[in-house]
Amino acid sequence: MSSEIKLIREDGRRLDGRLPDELRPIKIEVGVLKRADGSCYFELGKNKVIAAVYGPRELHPRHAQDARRAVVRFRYNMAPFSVEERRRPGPDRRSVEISKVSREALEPVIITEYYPRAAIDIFVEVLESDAGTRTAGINAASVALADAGIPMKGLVSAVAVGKIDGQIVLDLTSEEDQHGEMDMPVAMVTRTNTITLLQMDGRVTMEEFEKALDLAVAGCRRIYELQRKALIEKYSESRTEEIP
Amino acid sequence: MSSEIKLIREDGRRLDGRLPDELRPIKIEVGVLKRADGSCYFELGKNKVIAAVYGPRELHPRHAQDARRAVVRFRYNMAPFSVEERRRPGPDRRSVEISKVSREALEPVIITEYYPRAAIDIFVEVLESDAGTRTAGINAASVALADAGIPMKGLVSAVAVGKIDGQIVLDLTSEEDQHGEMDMPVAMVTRTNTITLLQMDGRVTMEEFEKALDLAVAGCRRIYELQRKALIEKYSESRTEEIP
Amino acid sequence: MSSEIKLIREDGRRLDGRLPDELRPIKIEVGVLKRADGSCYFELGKNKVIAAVYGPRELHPRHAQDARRAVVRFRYNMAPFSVEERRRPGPDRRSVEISKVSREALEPVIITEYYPRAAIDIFVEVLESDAGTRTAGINAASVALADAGIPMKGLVSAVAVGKIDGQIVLDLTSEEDQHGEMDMPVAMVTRTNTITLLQMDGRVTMEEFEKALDLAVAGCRRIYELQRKALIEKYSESRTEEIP
Amino acid sequence: MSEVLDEIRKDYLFNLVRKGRRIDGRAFKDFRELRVKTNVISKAEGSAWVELGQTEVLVGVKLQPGEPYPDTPDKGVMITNAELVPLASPTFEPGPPDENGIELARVVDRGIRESGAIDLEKLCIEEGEKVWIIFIDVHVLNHDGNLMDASALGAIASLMTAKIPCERYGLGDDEPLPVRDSPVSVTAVDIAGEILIDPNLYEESAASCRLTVISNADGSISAMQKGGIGGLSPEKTKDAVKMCVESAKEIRDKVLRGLKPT
Amino acid sequence: MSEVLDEIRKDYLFNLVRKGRRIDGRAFKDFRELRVKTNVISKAEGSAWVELGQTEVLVGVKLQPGEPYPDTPDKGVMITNAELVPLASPTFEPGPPDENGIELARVVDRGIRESGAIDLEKLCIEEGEKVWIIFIDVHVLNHDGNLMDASALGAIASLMTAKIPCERYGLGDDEPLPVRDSPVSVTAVDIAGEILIDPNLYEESAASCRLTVISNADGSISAMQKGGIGGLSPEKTKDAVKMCVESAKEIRDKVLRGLKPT
Amino acid sequence: MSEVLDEIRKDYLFNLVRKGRRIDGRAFKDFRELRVKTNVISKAEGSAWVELGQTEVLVGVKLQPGEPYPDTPDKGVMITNAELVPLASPTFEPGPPDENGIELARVVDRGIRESGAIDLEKLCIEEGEKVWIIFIDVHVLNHDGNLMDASALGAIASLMTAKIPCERYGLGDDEPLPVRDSPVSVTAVDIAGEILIDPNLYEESAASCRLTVISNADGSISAMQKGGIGGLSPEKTKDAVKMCVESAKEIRDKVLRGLKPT
Repeated sequence: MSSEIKLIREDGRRLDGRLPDELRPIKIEVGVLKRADGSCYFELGKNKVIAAVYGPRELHPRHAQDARRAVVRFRYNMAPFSVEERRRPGPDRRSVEISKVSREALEPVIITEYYPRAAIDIFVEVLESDAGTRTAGINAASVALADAGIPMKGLVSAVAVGKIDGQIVLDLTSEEDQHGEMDMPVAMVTRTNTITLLQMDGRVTMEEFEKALDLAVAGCRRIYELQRKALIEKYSESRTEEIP
Repeated sequence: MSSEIKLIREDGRRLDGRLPDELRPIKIEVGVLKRADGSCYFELGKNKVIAAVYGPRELHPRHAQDARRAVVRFRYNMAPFSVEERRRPGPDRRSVEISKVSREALEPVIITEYYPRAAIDIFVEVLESDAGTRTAGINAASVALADAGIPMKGLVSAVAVGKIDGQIVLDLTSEEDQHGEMDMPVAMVTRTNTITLLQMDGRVTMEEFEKALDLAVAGCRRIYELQRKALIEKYSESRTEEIP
Repeated sequence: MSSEIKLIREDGRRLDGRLPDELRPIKIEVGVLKRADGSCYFELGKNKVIAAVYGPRELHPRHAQDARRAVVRFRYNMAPFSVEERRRPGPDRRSVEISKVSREALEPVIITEYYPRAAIDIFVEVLESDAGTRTAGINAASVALADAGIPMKGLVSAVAVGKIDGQIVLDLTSEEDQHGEMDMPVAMVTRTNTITLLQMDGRVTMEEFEKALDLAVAGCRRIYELQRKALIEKYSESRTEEIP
Repeated sequence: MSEVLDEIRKDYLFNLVRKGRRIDGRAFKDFRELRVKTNVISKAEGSAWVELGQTEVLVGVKLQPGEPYPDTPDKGVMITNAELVPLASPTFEPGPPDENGIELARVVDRGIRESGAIDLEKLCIEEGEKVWIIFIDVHVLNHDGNLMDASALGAIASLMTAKIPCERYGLGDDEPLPVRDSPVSVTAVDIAGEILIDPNLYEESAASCRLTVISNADGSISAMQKGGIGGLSPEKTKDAVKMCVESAKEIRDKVLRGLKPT
Repeated sequence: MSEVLDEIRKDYLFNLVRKGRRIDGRAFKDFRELRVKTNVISKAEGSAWVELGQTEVLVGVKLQPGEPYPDTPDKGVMITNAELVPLASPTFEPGPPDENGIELARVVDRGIRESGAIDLEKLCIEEGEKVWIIFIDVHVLNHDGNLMDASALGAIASLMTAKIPCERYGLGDDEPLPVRDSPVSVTAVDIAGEILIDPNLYEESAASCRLTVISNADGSISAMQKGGIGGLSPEKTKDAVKMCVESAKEIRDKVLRGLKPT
Repeated sequence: MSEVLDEIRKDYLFNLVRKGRRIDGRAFKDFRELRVKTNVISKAEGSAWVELGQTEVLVGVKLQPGEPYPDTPDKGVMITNAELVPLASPTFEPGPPDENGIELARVVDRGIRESGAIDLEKLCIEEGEKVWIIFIDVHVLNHDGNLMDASALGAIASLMTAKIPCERYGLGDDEPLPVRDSPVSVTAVDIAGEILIDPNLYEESAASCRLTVISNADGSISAMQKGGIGGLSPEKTKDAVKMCVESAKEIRDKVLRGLKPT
């Protein structure tokens, strides 16, 4: 993962001009899909993802039901044209793993006990990818869950941190990920100060890891504010538009 | 799809000697398979297809049942040796599409309301192929349905029309299809004057399309007579052979 | 299948020093896996297989149940590293066939009527392979069934016989199988003198076949004694260790 | 229960149509509001986000060098796929395309292929060895009826604005994709004996039969596909085809005119 | 309900057999009426439509140039597949071959392969590069028992009448496929302790155990396969094998003698 | 019924943990008894049978020449797969790996890959043409919890004792695989707010959340993976990671020290 490419410039800024602890531009739109019970479009730099939530709804087959709570399902999927080289449709091993850890990042906040035997389905489609799609997907899904009216203990916010040119930085681009020394996606529930997703690959010391985790927590908090804002805007809008 | 090969000879006849509005030789045998509830062997020129009908019968899994009518299923399948280059067994995208449109060509005549929750299964195996297998399959399946005693509003008859050397002709051979400018399979219910399958690919004017459709209708009517004849022969035979 | 390699030496012994009617060394360990209801590790020369039995247990889906007896299922699987060239995981046609004939070799001794609607699952994993894995798997499975307490009419014992350098011999190695003229795996229930698996490929006369079958029967009897011994040891051990 | 609702809704639609009206107030021959935004995915060589009423479809076009088919060694290859992802409708399931997804992809493909819109011969890099492969991927985002027309429109709009990424593969400067026609798909349904253009989801499920006609700039027809378990008389079929071809002209003028790579 | 019928039917068969009779009046060692029609599919290099009583199987043989296996660079390749298509029986389901289809294909394959009936060395076109691939495809049309023998017979009859399509691939004149033996499969079942040859469907489902023996013109045996969840004593096994080899001679004389490409 | 038992068992475990105890008497930071036997499969280039309490995992490593990835033409290729075969647990089903098997294989893979333990550049045979492909296959034999650590340990032990089979492919004498680090996976779970190392099956199913940390000889960390539907505070996460790294050192000293090909 080491490289000869300089990823941090003389002025301490990264190749796209960001400071080490700076996020890429973020755009959040709530309720963009009409068929879904909840949905959210999320942009993070060049990443474009869209999440939809269906449910609580009936779960087939029956033996997959849980008598005590709703079953949460999560499907992360990349559009064939979302990456440089056209991707063959259908799940690969990477997307199966991402679907699993994303579900485990979100399930802790969903009050599944309210809906025994039901399914809550979360679908994330990656329309364009530039490193960070899994965290973008979790951010979108969390907002979509709220938009669907699913009772939650808090919003989940996610971001990756990494190490490039020996330095811990927030929110890697694809170029930084490729030539960097470490990548660590993190999701957390700001309200309860709980980390619900943590993955890492690369090679770092214990101290670097701790610094990276702190930076990720700070990043998640900033994203959390944007998620809240987007939801408030949507729901104050609608309050004026229509009486529920 | 255009070509340098002449497909219509000086005398106005086609390479196999047929006139533009002439069908290839047709052979129909009813009730050829003993296990099936109804069956039909159908030859159209070099095309050899066999259709079997099973049902009405129990439908599994239960959630696939329709409480108000029978579910009609149709599977078009080519034997590996039916084409020039050996075909890998199993459904490809083409046969999935043909199965769908063939089912939609036949379902309009089946009185499915008589058999709620049941399945009516139609299987067509292409044993040899020379352009026209989907229409041959529909013709065979329609007779097999009658042979199975499934209540129907009429027989479905099907044939393709095309454009070769600028002329609209009936019932394309494989060679004509390959070098021709248009191919249009049509199915119709003669009794009710209803078109139940219509597909087209190529490039024709509105006028050419209308002429082609008229020719297809005429072709279907001729095939309808042959289907009726085959059924009457079979059932007058059996009436002498055995008291039902 | 014929070859120029001499498989039988001047002194009448085979390349690994065995006499024509000699088995390779056999090692049997009973009850090696804790999660399974019964299990057995079986070595035959370099072949290493392990069998586990689960059941009688509930069978899903329901429509696969048999109201009059337990359904026996058998899965033979090779570990990817068990063969010279790494094997892609998952069933191939060979292992599907072996699973079928192995199940049919064992089912005759299982008193399935005691457990209507249940499943008895037998899993055989080949950890290392050197010709004879299907017979080793049947031997292991038979002991694992006994270890699981499944009521049986007898133990099933299996071995292959073959023809090399024109001579009928017992228990082929991989080298002998590859260069030999015939391979014939046989399973039998010693107690009832019943052959429950018989497969053959090669080219032999009727007389050679009869001689081969006799040799296989003798081989199965010797394996049966080893299976019994292993079970008796295990259960006399446990009797001192723990009161059931 | 939902079956009863289905019946009630169907009756309602039929009664409306018999009075010459549609559920959303349109005339029988009108499309819903239509928006096409191109170049929305920078990773794709061409892309179009189509909104047709509430139906939303995203189409992406990718080009890569690859091997030609043995029987057309001097022609590019075009591959069309459609994914009815479960995000787009409660009735879509994860998994490989079912018959609806396959039919959608194949009809979109035929419309473009048979019209000759793409000059595949210009996509040969080295005869018999290397040609451009065009992947047209239809990604359905919200299914509110008439996926066929939205997808076909997204496909041709993506192609008209796509560039051949020659530079990335060391094959010279990027070039526009050679597009020489603009096939437009128009779908009609039969409800209560009337022909309605661009059915929404309710209309689609109430209709006995669907007819898709893909026609070109010169008014010629390149593809047709009947769907659904009803039928039409030959006369009504001809009328429907005419309506579809007329309607295609309007759509072409309104949405496709002047589209080209940026 | 159907289980009760099964039991009644089984008892009936057992009682018949104990009296030395079969349900269709045959002797224990007799085949049902057998018809083999070759060259029925002109697209195939060889083909045979086999009727064995009401069991019907169509076998097609195709040849195409392709790559040899790395360990036999100078030999042709033979691939056998069997499709138990749902047209042939209410119990067959669509989908890839299940264990019955796989077993059928593999036993048919072994019979031909191990007998050495095909001289695979003569099917080498260019060592290590190009050899003839033989595809034997068994297509079952009506399943009334004993698919094994019908399929194996269809396979060898197709091969005996097949031509190598050299012309189509620019490799000279067409030639007959080099077939040098005529393996014949005969299947026996054990019902009530008796050995019956060529079981029909009822007999097959009532039998405790099945034994298939494939033997050659010189009386040698090339393949055997026991099936079913019963067993046989060694002595009875030997008797059954002898009966099968005897029966194979008759079938060979009756049906395969003189078959060659037209 | 089994749900009630689950709850009772979970309560019991929670109460134990609150008293500072574990069900099998271990301290929170202790591993179960651990045995690693290498070179158990002679057909494999490297192998290790790991027993971690009653959890048993067999890992085999195979090497074969093959093509490099286009973007790393001078590097060997490493492919890791895990099969949760139904022999190992009543809850495992036959079929391709599910999300648990895929996660297991990918985390094991990342630990080895990211640590740089294998010098992939030394596995280049001919740049851009031929490199060694390393297949690491995890075969789970008995699942009694913490498959992650057992599998990762089996993988590195197999690799450390593996030989490159140069001779078999005519590429000179066999050589040891170039292994330059010894990543060790340690998994912790949170039960009742306490961090426990190496959970057995009961503990695993009662835990709200799992954290796997793979660390190297120099104390650096190469991979982490949180699992389960609970979470941890940042502070507790840091504590858990520290415990895992500490524990890895012990395991490395006890089990991996001095391992090399025979």
